[in-house]
Amino acid sequence: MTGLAFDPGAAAQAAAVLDVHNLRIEFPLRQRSLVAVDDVSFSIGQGEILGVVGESGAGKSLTGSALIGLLQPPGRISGGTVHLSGQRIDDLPQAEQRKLRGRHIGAIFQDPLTSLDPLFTVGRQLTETIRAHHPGNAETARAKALQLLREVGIADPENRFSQYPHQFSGGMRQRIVIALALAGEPELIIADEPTTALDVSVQAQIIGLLKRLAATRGTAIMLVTHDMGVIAETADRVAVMYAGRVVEIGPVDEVIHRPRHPYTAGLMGSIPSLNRKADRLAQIDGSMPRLGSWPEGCAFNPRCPKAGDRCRSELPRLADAGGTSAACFIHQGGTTL
Amino acid sequence: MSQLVLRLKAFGNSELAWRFRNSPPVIFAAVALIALVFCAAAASLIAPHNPFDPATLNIMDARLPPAWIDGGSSTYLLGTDEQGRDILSTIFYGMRVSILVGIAAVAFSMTIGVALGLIAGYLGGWVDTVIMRLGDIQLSFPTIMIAFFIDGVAKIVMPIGMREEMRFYVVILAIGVADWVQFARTVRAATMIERRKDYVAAARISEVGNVRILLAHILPNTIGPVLVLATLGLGVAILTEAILSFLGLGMPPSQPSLGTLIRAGNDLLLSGEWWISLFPGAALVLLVLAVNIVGDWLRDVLNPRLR
Amino acid sequence: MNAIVTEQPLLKVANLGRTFDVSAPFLQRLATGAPRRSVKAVDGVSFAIRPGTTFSLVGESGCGKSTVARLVAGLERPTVGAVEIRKDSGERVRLQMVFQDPVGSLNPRWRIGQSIAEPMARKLGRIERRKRIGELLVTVGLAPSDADKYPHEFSGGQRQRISIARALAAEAELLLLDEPTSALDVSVQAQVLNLLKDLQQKLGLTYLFISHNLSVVRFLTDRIGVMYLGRLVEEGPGEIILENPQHPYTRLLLETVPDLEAPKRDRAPLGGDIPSPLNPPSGCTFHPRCPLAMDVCKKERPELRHSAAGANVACHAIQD
Amino acid sequence: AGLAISAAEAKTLRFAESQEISSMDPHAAREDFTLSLIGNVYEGLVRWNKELKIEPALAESWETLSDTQWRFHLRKGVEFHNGNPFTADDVIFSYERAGSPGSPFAGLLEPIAGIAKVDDHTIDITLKRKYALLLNDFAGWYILDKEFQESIGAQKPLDLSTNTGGAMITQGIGTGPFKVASREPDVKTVFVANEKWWDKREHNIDEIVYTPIANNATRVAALLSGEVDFIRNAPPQDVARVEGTPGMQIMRAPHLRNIFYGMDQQSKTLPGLDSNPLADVRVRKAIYQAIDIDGIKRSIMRDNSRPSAIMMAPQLPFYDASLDVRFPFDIEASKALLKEAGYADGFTLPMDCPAGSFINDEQICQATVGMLAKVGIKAQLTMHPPVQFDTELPAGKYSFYMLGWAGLPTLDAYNIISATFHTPTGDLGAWNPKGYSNARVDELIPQIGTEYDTEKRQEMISEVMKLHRDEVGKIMLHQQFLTWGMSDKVHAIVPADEYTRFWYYTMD
Amino acid sequence: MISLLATRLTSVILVMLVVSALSFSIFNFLGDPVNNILGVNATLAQREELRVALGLDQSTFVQFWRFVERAVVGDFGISYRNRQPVVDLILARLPATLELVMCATVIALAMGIPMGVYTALKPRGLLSRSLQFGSLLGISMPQFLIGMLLILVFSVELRWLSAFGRGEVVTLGWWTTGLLTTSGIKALIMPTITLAVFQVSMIMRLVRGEMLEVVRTDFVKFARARGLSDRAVYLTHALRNSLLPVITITGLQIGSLIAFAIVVEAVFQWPGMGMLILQAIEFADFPVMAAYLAFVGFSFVTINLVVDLIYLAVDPRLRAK
Ligand SMILES: Nc1ncnc2c1ncn2[C@@H]1O[C@H](COP(=O)(O)OP(=O)(O)OP(=O)(O)O)[C@@H](O)[C@H]1O
Ligand SMILES: Nc1ncnc2c1ncn2[C@@H]1O[C@H](COP(=O)(O)OP(=O)(O)OP(=O)(O)O)[C@@H](O)[C@H]1O
Ligand SMILES: [Mg+2]
Ligand SMILES: [Mg+2]
Repeated sequence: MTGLAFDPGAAAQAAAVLDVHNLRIEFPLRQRSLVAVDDVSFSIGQGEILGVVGESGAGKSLTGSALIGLLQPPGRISGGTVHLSGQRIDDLPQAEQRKLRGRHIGAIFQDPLTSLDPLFTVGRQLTETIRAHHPGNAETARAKALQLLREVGIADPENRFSQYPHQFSGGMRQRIVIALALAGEPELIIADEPTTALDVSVQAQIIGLLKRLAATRGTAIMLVTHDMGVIAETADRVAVMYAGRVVEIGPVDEVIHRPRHPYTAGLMGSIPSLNRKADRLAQIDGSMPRLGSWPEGCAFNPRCPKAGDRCRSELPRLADAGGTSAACFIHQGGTTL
Repeated sequence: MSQLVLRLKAFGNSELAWRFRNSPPVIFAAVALIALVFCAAAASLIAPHNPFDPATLNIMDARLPPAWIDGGSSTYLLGTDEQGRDILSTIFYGMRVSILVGIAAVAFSMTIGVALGLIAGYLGGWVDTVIMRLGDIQLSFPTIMIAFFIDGVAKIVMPIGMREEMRFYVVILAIGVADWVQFARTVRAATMIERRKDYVAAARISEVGNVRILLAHILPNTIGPVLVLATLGLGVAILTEAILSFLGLGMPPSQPSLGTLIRAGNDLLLSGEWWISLFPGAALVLLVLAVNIVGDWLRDVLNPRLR
Repeated sequence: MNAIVTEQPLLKVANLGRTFDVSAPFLQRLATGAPRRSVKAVDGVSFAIRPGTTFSLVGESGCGKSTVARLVAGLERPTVGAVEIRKDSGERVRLQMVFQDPVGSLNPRWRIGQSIAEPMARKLGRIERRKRIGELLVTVGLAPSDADKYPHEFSGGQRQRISIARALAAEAELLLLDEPTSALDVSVQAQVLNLLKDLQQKLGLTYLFISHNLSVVRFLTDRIGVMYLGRLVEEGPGEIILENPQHPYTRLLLETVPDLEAPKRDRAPLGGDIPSPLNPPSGCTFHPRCPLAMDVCKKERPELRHSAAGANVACHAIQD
Repeated sequence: AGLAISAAEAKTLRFAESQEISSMDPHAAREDFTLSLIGNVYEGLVRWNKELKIEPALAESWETLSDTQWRFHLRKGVEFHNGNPFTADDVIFSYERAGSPGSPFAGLLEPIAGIAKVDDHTIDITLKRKYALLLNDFAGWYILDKEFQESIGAQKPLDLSTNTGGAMITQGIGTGPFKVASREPDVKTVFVANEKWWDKREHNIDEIVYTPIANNATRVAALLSGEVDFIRNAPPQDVARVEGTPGMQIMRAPHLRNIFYGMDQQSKTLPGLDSNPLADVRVRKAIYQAIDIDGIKRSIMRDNSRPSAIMMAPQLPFYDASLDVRFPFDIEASKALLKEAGYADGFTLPMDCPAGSFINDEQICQATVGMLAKVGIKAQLTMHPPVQFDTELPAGKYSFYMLGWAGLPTLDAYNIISATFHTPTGDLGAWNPKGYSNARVDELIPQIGTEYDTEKRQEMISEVMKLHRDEVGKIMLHQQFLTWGMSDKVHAIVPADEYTRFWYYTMD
Repeated sequence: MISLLATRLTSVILVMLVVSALSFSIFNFLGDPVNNILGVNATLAQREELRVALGLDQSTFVQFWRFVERAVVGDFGISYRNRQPVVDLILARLPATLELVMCATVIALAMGIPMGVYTALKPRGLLSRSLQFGSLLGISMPQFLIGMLLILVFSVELRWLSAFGRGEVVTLGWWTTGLLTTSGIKALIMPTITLAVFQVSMIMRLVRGEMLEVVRTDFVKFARARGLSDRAVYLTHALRNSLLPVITITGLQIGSLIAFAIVVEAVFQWPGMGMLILQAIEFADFPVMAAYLAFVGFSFVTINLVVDLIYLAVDPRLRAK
């Protein structure tokens, strides 16, 4: 490892670490089946950080869970494909999927307070994870665990090794969660709102850590959040989700400053700025429809200022919109907003 | 009116109703429970005989086997006991007493428990400490010991003529007293959570009185788990009464519960007159089982943590 | 920005302090010889809000923002200091509060009409009351027919609107807004922020606004108070604080906020976590994390002083 | 091998009953069960034989020197289980011990003024007054070894307040046919045959293992499953089952105990009424005639009872069969009597019964309620635990109650009538609270106690019995039967006093 | 640790005070032992004399004071029925009941926990459903009914097992055990089953409920995301966390087992404390009743303390302070 920053552009062109194609997630309920995520496609390259944003309930976490094979039954992947480093993984049997978890795909969840088993020492949880993936004796596992703790910035790892989760602060616990996610040396980490529960000053530290990992280890990271600021700071590319679909995806700069989809545009407008005092915020009226009551056509059409008849009957698909890809008919002819 | 229809419809479409329709054992248990409760409630109307009108009893009809067995009589479908009482009718009447005792005991412990739980949870501090410590001490004495004690005190305190009549209340007290702690703990925990919620703060800012906050705001929000506890408690209470009867502390023979019937029949278990104890026993197990199945299901369905 | 800035303050908080007793139970202390422990959740906070303006409190989790609001609302008694809410006429000021959690702030078993009606004047008749509820719902952007629904039928943003309607139902002049938007999505947050701003302009309301999000504060506020471990470390007009922060903590805050406009800044986030309020550092509580810390910071608690920049700052390193 | 053979030959009788022996101290308790069982370990000067006749035991013979002076010649060559010889000193020691204040036997020995030792095997007993039942009483007064008692510090009967004599709980030395081998209270007591018993050994039992089993059903189950050989009191409902089981048998005999309803005949009013109907003999007779005693016998007692008219079992001396004739069960007559007495519409009657003191007491009382209802009397039945019943009944708290009386351990009518016929005064009529009162009866009772002449006694006893029957002093029900269940390998005798005299038993 | 002991100690004192007051009211309420001691033929004077000797004639307050005074030093007097010091009596009966209760608890845990885990992890299987129904049946049947049916089948009909008592027992110091002889173990089978049925069902349902909740927690999800084997996830992490509340309930249950042993002992003539108290009540044997109550209260407090200590050992969060 050279310590040199990875060039994300080049990485994306190289074989993608993760390639998701037309992913569809269903909840078979009672009589009908609810489609919670549909037609989601994206890929992440080595060392790349893909931000996934969207309102609560847009399907961000579901997508993440589906990728690590931890959808809660009766939820299931009902369409599309997922490739990890070129190998298809969505149709693997349970036992095979389990072997992927931790070893090839790591995960970080939102709440560091509840992600660790309160009854076991941090060291025990680390070594058990390491030994689940790499043969070796207790000694080497311990050495590796200490190394990991050091890497995520825990001071005095020898002492901390034998402490219990409740003896750590929130930020430190999230560092340990990250260390655990790294224990199997996965190519991909799915980080579901890793900073939401943390204070701003701590949040910045964790973001810094994630960025450093992507750069030094070349780990691909899918960073789920609804904080645009975090995305802007961290991600290389960003996918905007709305009602179970990706409505826009592209390089972070483009999406933030030149959004192509009316929803993305509205989203950006409604974020108050720190530097400028606005009189009014540009707001999108209404709220995202709940799962199961999505309107016909484009799911955004009832809130969209530019909706036309076509939007109410036909579903726009993700297509190149110049700079980014957007799922909006406005761009099907090539016009920008 | 249409409101009611709407709400009924809404209920019909609810998660609860759907889950209910899709669990055959629960439907079965609920139907059985309704049937049993009906038989009990309407005992005086539908029972073929009134076993507790002594003037109608004929000792000549004693110990007849069930109708389908040689020597049985079609007037007494499930046979008769040593006094010549119709077993089927005594079961109906006995079930009525069992259910009444159970419900009253649960209602008693629920009232006390909910009230104390609300007060402890809302006021906190030493009031809470005192109430909960009291609960701890209470829990140090198993139900049976408490029942022995209350029973003993009642026997002495009450004038002789009233003992038998008051038995019903004594049994209720004996069973009820033992169970309030559960309710109090549940309600206290729920109250401590609810009282910290913002809607309570909003009410306090709006200068709503403490009593109203407790009764109108907090109580309705703690009642869900209480009802589940009460349903499950009902099964336990009915069983406890049966056990107390077995130990001679339950309902007297003049107002027999299922437990009293089983105890009386227990002496006949080896005598070949199995119907005298077996049928009331089966009725008891069926009743409690039905209550438990329904209660268990309610708990699973209503438990937010299991969604 | 308001015409009536010269008026007497509507809310005045002087040297407010609140200590919570978090000791172990009496017997346990007796047995272990453990001392009483207490948390100074709020310590010597003073500020004033003029009618029709917004005062914001910012700071990280646990710094005492909500406690200040609860003290002002009368939900807690201050350990020291006083809260004065008075109009010129000496009349009592009606105040209401809007809370952070859209789920917990409405009684889930009550129809929202009932919830809104709760703080209304008792003398109102049934029909009048219904009419007023309808008006209020329209004011916050909902329909009068929504009065018969239950909270769970509304989204988070809608519920915050209902809370605001409830606050307005009391004809409150002072609204205590305790992070009213932090549980909401940004698109919905914008709706609520706009609504709050509209209402202030239309009804001349006074806001005590609490948030940890500086961008949101900037949008709404006239003055800002920055809190750290129960104490006000910097206080002054919004523009000055945000554009020319003096206190190192305020600077730290501003620096760590991820920003859309200036991404990929080379930030050097401060190490260390917020100390436990149970045993706060001596002197200036910020000194362990402070880049400017001097010897005096460990011993002496800095007082809030007027700084050259135009704000009040509590820092030994800032000269006036 | 020798061991195996002797084990095979050794006859062990495994015996179960609902109660527990309260103590091995024969002077500490006077309940029948304990006295019955430890009567195999200890002996009195006289004893009851198979036919319930007095026969010599530790005394070989006796004569009256005067009306108040008796001389007893003690048996020679008798040894206690510890090898000590039995002498007059032991008798005097036992008299002083049993008669000491606080002992339950003080009352029994009260007529005795003193015992004098004539020689080692002769004693003279002086009475305070003429007393007819001295021998009867002596059958229940057991003789202890003075030396042994002193060696274990049990010179006085067990005293609860000071716990002297505590050693007697698990051990005891007597002269009887069986020795105490081991004892764990409430669990198991083992007796073994006394090889050096003075009497000719008729029995072939080597060992008796006694286990208390309180629960009726469990006890019967233990017999049916072959875990015990012998239970006293197989409940009537299980008699058929036991008899129907191969290898099992039921031995029946009438018990001395008569069951009856006692009544408050003294109070002016009964609770809830403004009169006392029970004071009227017509009402008492009406209740009597409303009870279908044959129905009870058949349905509840399953033929294990004998309806009785006087409170005296035929097995007792001075029984007069001509008196034992019941008023017939006759509902019409009963109604007519009630009408005559002014209670044509009946009345409510508080009724109190013990739960578990007598055979099927609860069922009998319930059946009575039904029968009384048919003549318009609404009986309000309360069942009481025996301990409470036995406290409240003598205190006169009940108006109409069930009771049973056997006349144990004296086995004489005097015991019965003095306790239950006499107007309650002092020690007499203790179990007749507010009950039957007749001046003639009260006059005759003390005379019966002192009359030695059997003919005169018979006359007086018959007169009392007849008066009491005709005035319906009690409502007599029936005489209980003993139904002892056992393996058919056991050959027992079933005496009317329910005593287990194992020295008459044999086993195949 | 010390604080824990201190809190427990105060509750011991509290419980004991309440117990002594309660027991004492029993003294005064439950009737008169004199008849039972003296038999029906005793004279009034003798009754009175015994009453004086037992102190029953004195004022309630004096009696209470005397009782407390002696109870403090563990002297509960002498049983009216067995005429032995009550403490000896209780100690003699203790092994029988404890053996029964412990066997039932061991069975309950050994069967209930695996059954609970299984039904939580495979809720839809046929076996799971049968187990769940069985557990509902288990909490719906009164013990005495189970006991009587067992006796009917296994003693009376099949003649396999003993209907009463403990069989042969071996004495080890002051302890007696039936676990070392065949007849002792045979005698133990039916009472233990009778007592354990309810407990097995309880524990199974409890473990199942806790498991279902724990399995949904973040840390279990995260443990799976780390790639741990199902065995490690469910049997190490999930189960260990599920068992915390089980410890408390098991503690409480052991207490109530001592009470329910009354019923079982009555059915099987098991010579334990349950029989003792039943007979004491029948006999109005106050000293035994009072001592029994005190014992039950005391064992509850002790069990609670043990539960707390186990918690302390298992849950590191409690060890912090
Ligand atoms: N187990 C489930 N059963 C039914 N619906 C579910 C389940 N899990 C999630 N959903 C639904 O799927 C949709 C997407 O949920 P998801 O958790 O992915 O949202 P999200 O984008 O992560 O939102 P948030 O920002 O709140 O975490 C939501 O409408 C949610 O209600
Ligand atoms: N009732 C209470 N008892 C004990 N401590 C309390 C209580 N209320 C608040 N505290 C403590 O006081 C401190 C300040 O709490 P407060 O809720 O005011 O913080 P906050 O700034 O509103 O935080 P957040 O951003 O998380 O809402 C915290 O350390 C908290 O633990
Ligand atoms: Mg999510
Ligand atoms: Mg707060």
